[in-house]
Amino acid sequence: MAELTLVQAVNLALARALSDDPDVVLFGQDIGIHGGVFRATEGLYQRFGGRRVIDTPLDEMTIGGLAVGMATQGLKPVCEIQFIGFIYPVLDNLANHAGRMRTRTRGRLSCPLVVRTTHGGLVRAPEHHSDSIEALLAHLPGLRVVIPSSPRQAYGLLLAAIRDPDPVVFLEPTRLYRAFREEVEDDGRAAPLDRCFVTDAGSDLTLVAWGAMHADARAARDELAKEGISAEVIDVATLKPFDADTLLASVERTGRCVIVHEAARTGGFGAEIAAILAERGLPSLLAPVERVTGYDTVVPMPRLEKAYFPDRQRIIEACERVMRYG
Amino acid sequence: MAELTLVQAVNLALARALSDDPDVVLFGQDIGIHGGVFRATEGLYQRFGGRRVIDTPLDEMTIGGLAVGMATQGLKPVCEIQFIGFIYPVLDNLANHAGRMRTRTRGRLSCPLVVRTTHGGLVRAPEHHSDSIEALLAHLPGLRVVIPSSPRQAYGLLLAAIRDPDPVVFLEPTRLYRAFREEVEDDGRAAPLDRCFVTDAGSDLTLVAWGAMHADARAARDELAKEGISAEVIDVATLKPFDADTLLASVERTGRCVIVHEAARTGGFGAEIAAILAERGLPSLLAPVERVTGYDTVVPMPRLEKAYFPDRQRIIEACERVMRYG
Amino acid sequence: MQPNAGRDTVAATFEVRRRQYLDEDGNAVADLPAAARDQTLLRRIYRFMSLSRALDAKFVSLQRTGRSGTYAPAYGQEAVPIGLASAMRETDVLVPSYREGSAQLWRGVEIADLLQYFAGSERGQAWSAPAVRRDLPICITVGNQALHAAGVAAALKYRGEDAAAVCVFGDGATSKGDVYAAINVAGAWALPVVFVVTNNQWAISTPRNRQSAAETLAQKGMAGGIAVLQVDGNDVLAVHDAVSEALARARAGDGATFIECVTYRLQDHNTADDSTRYRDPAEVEQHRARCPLRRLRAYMQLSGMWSDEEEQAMVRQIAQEIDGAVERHLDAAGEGAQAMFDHLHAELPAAYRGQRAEAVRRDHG
Amino acid sequence: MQPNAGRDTVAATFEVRRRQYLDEDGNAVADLPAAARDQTLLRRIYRFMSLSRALDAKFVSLQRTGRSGTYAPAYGQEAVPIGLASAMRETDVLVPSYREGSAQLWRGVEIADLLQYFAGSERGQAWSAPAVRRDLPICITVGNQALHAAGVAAALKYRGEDAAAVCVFGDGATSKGDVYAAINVAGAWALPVVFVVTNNQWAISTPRNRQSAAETLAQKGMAGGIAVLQVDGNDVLAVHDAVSEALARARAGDGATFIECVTYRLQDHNTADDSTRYRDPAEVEQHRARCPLRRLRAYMQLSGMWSDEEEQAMVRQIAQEIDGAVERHLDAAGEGAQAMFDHLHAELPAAYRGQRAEAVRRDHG
Ligand SMILES: Cc1ncc(C[n+]2csc(CCOP(=O)(O)OP(=O)(O)O)c2C)c(N)n1
Ligand SMILES: Cc1ncc(C[n+]2csc(CCOP(=O)(O)OP(=O)(O)O)c2C)c(N)n1
Ligand SMILES: [Mg+2]
Ligand SMILES: [Mg+2]
Repeated sequence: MAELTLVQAVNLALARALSDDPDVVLFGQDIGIHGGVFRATEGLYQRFGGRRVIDTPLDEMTIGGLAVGMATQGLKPVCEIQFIGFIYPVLDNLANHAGRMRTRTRGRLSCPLVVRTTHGGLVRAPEHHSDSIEALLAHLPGLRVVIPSSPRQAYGLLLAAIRDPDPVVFLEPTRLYRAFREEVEDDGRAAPLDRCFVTDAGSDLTLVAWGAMHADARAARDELAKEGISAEVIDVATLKPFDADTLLASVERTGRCVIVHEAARTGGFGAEIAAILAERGLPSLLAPVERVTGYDTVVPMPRLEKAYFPDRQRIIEACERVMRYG
Repeated sequence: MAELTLVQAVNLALARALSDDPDVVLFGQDIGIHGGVFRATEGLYQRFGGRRVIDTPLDEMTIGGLAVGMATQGLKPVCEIQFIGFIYPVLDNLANHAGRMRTRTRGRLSCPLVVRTTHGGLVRAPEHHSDSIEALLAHLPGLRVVIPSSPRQAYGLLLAAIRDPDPVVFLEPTRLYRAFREEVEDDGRAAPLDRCFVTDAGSDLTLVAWGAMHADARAARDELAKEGISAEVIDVATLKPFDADTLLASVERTGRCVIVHEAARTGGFGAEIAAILAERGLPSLLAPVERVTGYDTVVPMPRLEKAYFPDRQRIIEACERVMRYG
Repeated sequence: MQPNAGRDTVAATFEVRRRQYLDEDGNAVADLPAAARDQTLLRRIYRFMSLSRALDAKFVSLQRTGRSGTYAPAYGQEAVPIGLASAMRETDVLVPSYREGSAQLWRGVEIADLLQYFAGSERGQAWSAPAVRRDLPICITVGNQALHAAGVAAALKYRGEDAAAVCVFGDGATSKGDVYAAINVAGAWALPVVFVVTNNQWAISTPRNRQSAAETLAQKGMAGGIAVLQVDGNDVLAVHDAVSEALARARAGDGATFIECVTYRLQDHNTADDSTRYRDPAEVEQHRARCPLRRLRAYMQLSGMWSDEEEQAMVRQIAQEIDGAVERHLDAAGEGAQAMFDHLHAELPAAYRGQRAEAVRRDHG
Repeated sequence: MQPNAGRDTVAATFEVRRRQYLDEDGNAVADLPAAARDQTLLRRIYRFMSLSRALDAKFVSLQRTGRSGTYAPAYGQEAVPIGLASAMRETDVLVPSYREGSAQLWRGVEIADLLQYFAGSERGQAWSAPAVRRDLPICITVGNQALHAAGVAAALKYRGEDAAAVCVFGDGATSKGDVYAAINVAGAWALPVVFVVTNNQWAISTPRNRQSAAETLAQKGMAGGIAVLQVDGNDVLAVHDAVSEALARARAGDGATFIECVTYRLQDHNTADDSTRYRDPAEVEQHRARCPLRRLRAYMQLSGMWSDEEEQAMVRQIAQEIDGAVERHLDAAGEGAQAMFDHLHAELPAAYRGQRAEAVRRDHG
């Protein structure tokens, strides 16, 4: 078993999918001989050839439209958008076609495609490279939205996404690409979609996070433990469809909930989670829900980015407020 | 003073803006000699000429990109997207440029543009013509998102949107275009942006809605009154930035809240409103918040659309549940 | 730029060629292709063009009487959908816009399906006939289908199939970034796809000249380095022949073609439109003489392939066929509310079961 | 399609012309334009091309030592940004991508601004010099700027200004739907805009030939019916001349032009890239001889406009200028967290005041 970074785990899952299923085709900008700007497809062109690992012209709309067309014919396109800030031209096809093709044809055609792209910031990148628009994607019917928080999750969830018979947007936290290693077995086992994972049990409050923020939430948990506060951490993993049961069961036990995300506050996916608590978790709530999020501003360029994104300290303070309440 | 439909009020505000400000330019598909597929620009080409009321080639990306470029040079482009389902290619420019130009240049350039489009369903239209994606727009930094619920609001809010020095997306409820008339004075007075309106006072619960659903909420209120339930109705009007104070003040009085929207449930703007209550309104809440929304499915074609959209009956039932609670 | 002999050299030259076989009265203006002598083919072509016209009238009248929804007739441009459909094989894949119902019928979609669709039900696109099983559904979002067709072609090529995709869109659609992107990738990847532009001169109220300063729409294909051709779009022989040739090239691995069919939209854009608001009825009148049905019928009658008696019989038959279908299928029971959830995903995720239950409960309530 | 004399006629013909004045050694290959004798102009052009090259080296080394962020050098393609900037008037508007820092400097942006920007601060784009006050900022999203330029041009035309927009993007960008859409509307509306493609043969790892099967990139302009030209992009005289001519046409109301400048990216795509992963160093070597600085200098020395001594003095001067700017501005104090909110809207909406207060509190905490 190998110790892999998240980007290597992505690479491993892609290689596995290409080996297992002749219908899997990879395409995107610079994913061929170059191996992708983050090396997620490194070596795949060399191993599987230019028929299955294909560089596209520089147009995201092209990538989205090709994926839809190919998927209707039963291929399993797995395409890469180089950075999430360039995904907007793909939304037309995701919203108007990928998520609707099965409904529109009453099951005659489907769109088993995966769109992979980066997620989140704090990598000192230029403008547009640090966005988190999972909430936009999670509002569109017919799509799954998945985001791993570790190399192992990346491997298992990406395999699941590729095997899923419907469209999945797979968001890879840029900051985690090389942040740490984990043992990842290339066992071809998919992780379950459509569910959240309680990664750390606790009794005083529930900390909900996804992607890179999951590590910050865990770091906050460690600090809080020193103050005698026991936080349960949930890794959302599949944002849509959202596993409300795991959330509600946890908050029923803890009575308190802090939600963390990098995306702007207003209309972020944290709103959906808080809304579910306001609807179905009210009797459990001993304190107001808190969201620790990016601000409702443009993500700043690198010199100010630290001031924008939630960090351990902001999470801890929110947890402390929630614990002090009432 | 004239009794106008909502679409006539839009037309009146556009005419007023064109008269008042030589920098206002209208463009879009078929808005010129044709007057727009809904007649929102009827007569404007004839009155203000082809220099100011311009038909574009059939490409929404073109419309969005032109608007950004024109706005940076100080014009006030007011452009029409024929139906909201065709707005996706405009998101690239809204998210990556319109909402960021001022920040990116530290105030040197700005984007005082307005994108007008339709909103919502129940008009027996083909696929893609009945969507409500206000939540996507409201998540993007630097934009305002405005939606009128009556002819008078349409006139005043559209004038405000055009005069605003920053980008505004203005959503016009298709179902209300000709649904009813109201006296609208062409007094050039803008309605205030960035605030919600309590349109009907009440004491037992707060009903929050926008666009066409506002009328359904009011109809539900009338029914509920017969049962002795007094509902306060809030017309959100500006979704982003959201006026939480009006909401919280109302729920503080009523202790109960039902939110209504046509858009799909998950990640709809109702989630943001419920989240604000979970964060800042918890002590007031006597019952769980309820959202009455479209389902997380594709909006069906006309034969099934009635089954999809919230209606008076669904709103009433939610209110009754909330009143029965606890 | 102004050519300047003193300094500039020529880097590349291009031409757009134009194809036409029959004049307005059905007389040959060029050497006719073999298809022109294939009586069985021509009779079928003429029958489907006639069916298209009759069905248009029916849909417009159903809409007017509140029995069907918005409908976009193909009146006057029937040579395009039938010309291209008749050039396709079963194994080829059709990627249409919303005005090619007749091409879909040719390939095996049933009148009943179109009735369902335009009456507002997705069921109208759950086709099962062999040729249409993998055809793409109607595309309402103008131009999006161009990249879908490129993707379909990429899949056909990937699998080494002896087949190609045929994509149809209007003059207005050629302004869309999607269409250009599709041309470009079809060229770069040498995809087996034929793009057919139905240049009917109007995109709702916007005339062809306001869409683009390009002298021809065909030349848009040059931007992606693919083969281009302009065709008289009211001459079904020319459309059939051009698409046949392009399909043969595509299947042989010789890449994509962009074909502009020049025709004219004789009616309103759709049943919600009133074209007198924006175009001169005199212009429309001028184009009536170019009617593609009239032209083909004239040719067939001149060559002894068709008679007035056959015409009358066919008209009767078509009317019966349509009326029968309308009677049997228009008022078919609707689907229940659960249909919204049935095909959202292959299997409904647990998270949505509550919503489905609510929808079903209300439906029966 | 195969031409077929028996049936097809010619509907339209096109050509792409190519312009070049100097060969690699600075010798004239065509009648020279007047600018070739304008010593003041050429010395300024040469100085800015040299400044560009020196500044590239500085930014790469600042990045390597962690003192600045990702940077995309223009090494080897300096004739394009300086050729076009030198053709513009103050009143024209520049709409760049991310590789035209030198063009921005020519127009009045300061080295200090570029330093701020690439060190990661938006302040670097708050320019105030007259010529750049309304220029568009760097566009990171490839190709989006093309439609912005069309919009800028529409605004200039709307106001009847005697000015035009100049838009720059790469060979990769020509695949984007935006760029086509911009060409198309520029043609349809006869906009005063000049599109300049810096065809440096590579888009990160993707070679020009994989972007498009089009024989030239210039011909993409034909899709929108605008004027097109291919230029030797390492010949600054040709670039300057072609853009000057296109600008004159644009200002005179004669519409848009699409100019392909053929050059070569001699370095990595940017400081995060390692081009040895995907391209043959031998290919790069072949292109070194075509260096645009070498060519202009050779021409100037041959015509007695430049000497080795002047060269040495200029190199020293430029180094001083750059080092001085780096010292003064690179470590300028950062902005406080409130800067995120300062220009979100003209005035901060009440709804965000709490967020600003929190950000400011944490900033000082
Ligand atoms: C992306 C998109 N934008 C706008 C519309 C609204 N619309 C429907 S048909 C049409 C005109 C299409 O013109 P053309 O491409 O020439 O096809 P035609 O209708 O003439 O067959 C428009 C603007 C749409 N359906 N999709
Ligand atoms: C819309 C978009 N997609 C992808 C990228 C990532 N990216 C940055 S530069 C680049 C290549 C651009 O190539 P080209 O247009 O030839 O310009 P060059 O870098 O060669 O100057 C890519 C793919 C981007 N910035 N924007
Ligand atoms: Mg048309
Ligand atoms: Mg390049």
